[in-house]
Amino acid sequence: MGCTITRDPIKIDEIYQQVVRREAGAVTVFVGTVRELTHGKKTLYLEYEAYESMALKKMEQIIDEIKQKWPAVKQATMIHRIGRLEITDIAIAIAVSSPHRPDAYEANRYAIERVKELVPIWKKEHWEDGEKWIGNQQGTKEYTAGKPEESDLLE
Amino acid sequence: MGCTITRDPIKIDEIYQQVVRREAGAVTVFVGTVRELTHGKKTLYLEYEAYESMALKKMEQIIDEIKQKWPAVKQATMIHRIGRLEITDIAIAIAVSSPHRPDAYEANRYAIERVKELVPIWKKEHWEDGEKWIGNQQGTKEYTAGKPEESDLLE
Amino acid sequence: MMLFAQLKEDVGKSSLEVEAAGKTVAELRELLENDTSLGSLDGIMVAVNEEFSKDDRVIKKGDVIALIPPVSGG
Amino acid sequence: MMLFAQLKEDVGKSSLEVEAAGKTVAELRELLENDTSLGSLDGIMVAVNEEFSKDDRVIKKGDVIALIPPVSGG
Repeated sequence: MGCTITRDPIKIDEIYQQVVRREAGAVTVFVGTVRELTHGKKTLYLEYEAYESMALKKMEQIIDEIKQKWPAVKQATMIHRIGRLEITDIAIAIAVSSPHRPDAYEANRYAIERVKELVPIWKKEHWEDGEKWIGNQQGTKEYTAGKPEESDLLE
Repeated sequence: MGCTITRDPIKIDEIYQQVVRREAGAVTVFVGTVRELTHGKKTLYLEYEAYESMALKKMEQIIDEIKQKWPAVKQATMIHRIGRLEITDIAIAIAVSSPHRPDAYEANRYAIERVKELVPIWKKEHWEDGEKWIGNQQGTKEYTAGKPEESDLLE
Repeated sequence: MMLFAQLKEDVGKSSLEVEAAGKTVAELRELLENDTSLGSLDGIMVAVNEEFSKDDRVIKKGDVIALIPPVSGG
Repeated sequence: MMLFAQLKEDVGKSSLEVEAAGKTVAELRELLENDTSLGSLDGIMVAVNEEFSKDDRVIKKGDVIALIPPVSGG
């Protein structure tokens, strides 16, 4: 029932089934797939690496945050795949169930934004003419996200 | 590839596969299921009825509206089940793919709101002590939706 | 004219024969409210050829007419 | 101290031995920037026991330290 990190293909029906509840009328599933083109550059494949124990902890923290912010949400979970992923492979799936749809959409959206801020997972893009860790330390960050907020820091 | 009305159980993996694209990095799937409790009343099961030909036309119209409003969206589709549905059965599934996630969330949300305004499908709730067509004509409308907008009317 | 949901149950069948050709949608509504057992059509839309139609639309011979109660799909 | 992604590739291994006990996170960062080949740690977070940590946190013996480059999962 908890969040998962896997090296196997993600099946969206499985994550969907995990959040179905008799009291929930709305389920949202977000699926992040490997896109062929980013900024006009053709990706051949991606490699994902995780600090697994911390990543799982942060994924569970995000689920807790959702349940605090949207108390009506019945269940939420997420799964992230690591290792080598080909174009259209699923990198992440997030499922949220709720009695009514606004909560299901909003909480799901919140979850993916938070993943991109504070879950220690990194991707390396492989192109025909090279490769690069995205969000890396050479000042070539591609996202304004990728950085935890002040409130995420322990003293 | 088009929208569907079915009497068979909806499989979310099938609708997901229909919108996957090499250029899309984000897919949202909304699933509307039969909820056990509405306003504290226990539903035993639902019956859905459709004006099928018009409903399909309106579902396709919504897909067209999405492609107009969110030109980056790669593919969108929806399927609605009719007939008798039990608690947790899937009544509707909507899938949208896009290169980036904001469009995928927003277009998907738009789609379900529009379905509830202008797709001629009706549900009848069955409780232990009775039954009722929801959104019916006796002034007991349960939704402010259920009515097309001015711009949806033909002269 | 096609009927659905509560209207279909009230009338006991899924269609009604009406003389609608040449009438506007508003005139059809009036006729239905006065001359049939349907009662008030407040909140009920009229679809002509699978499109929601305004009151001033004139119905032609062969048009497919349906009464659309507030929808509740999804 | 655990390394990931670009940092791991730069150093050529997934961990580094450092004397961190008793130091603050800020002092550890300074030490790493001056005394190792890691170079500038701008934009790199320090995690202590799987939590992102502020500069004034004091590292204790046995704490699990990791350098966290900007994340790019999802």
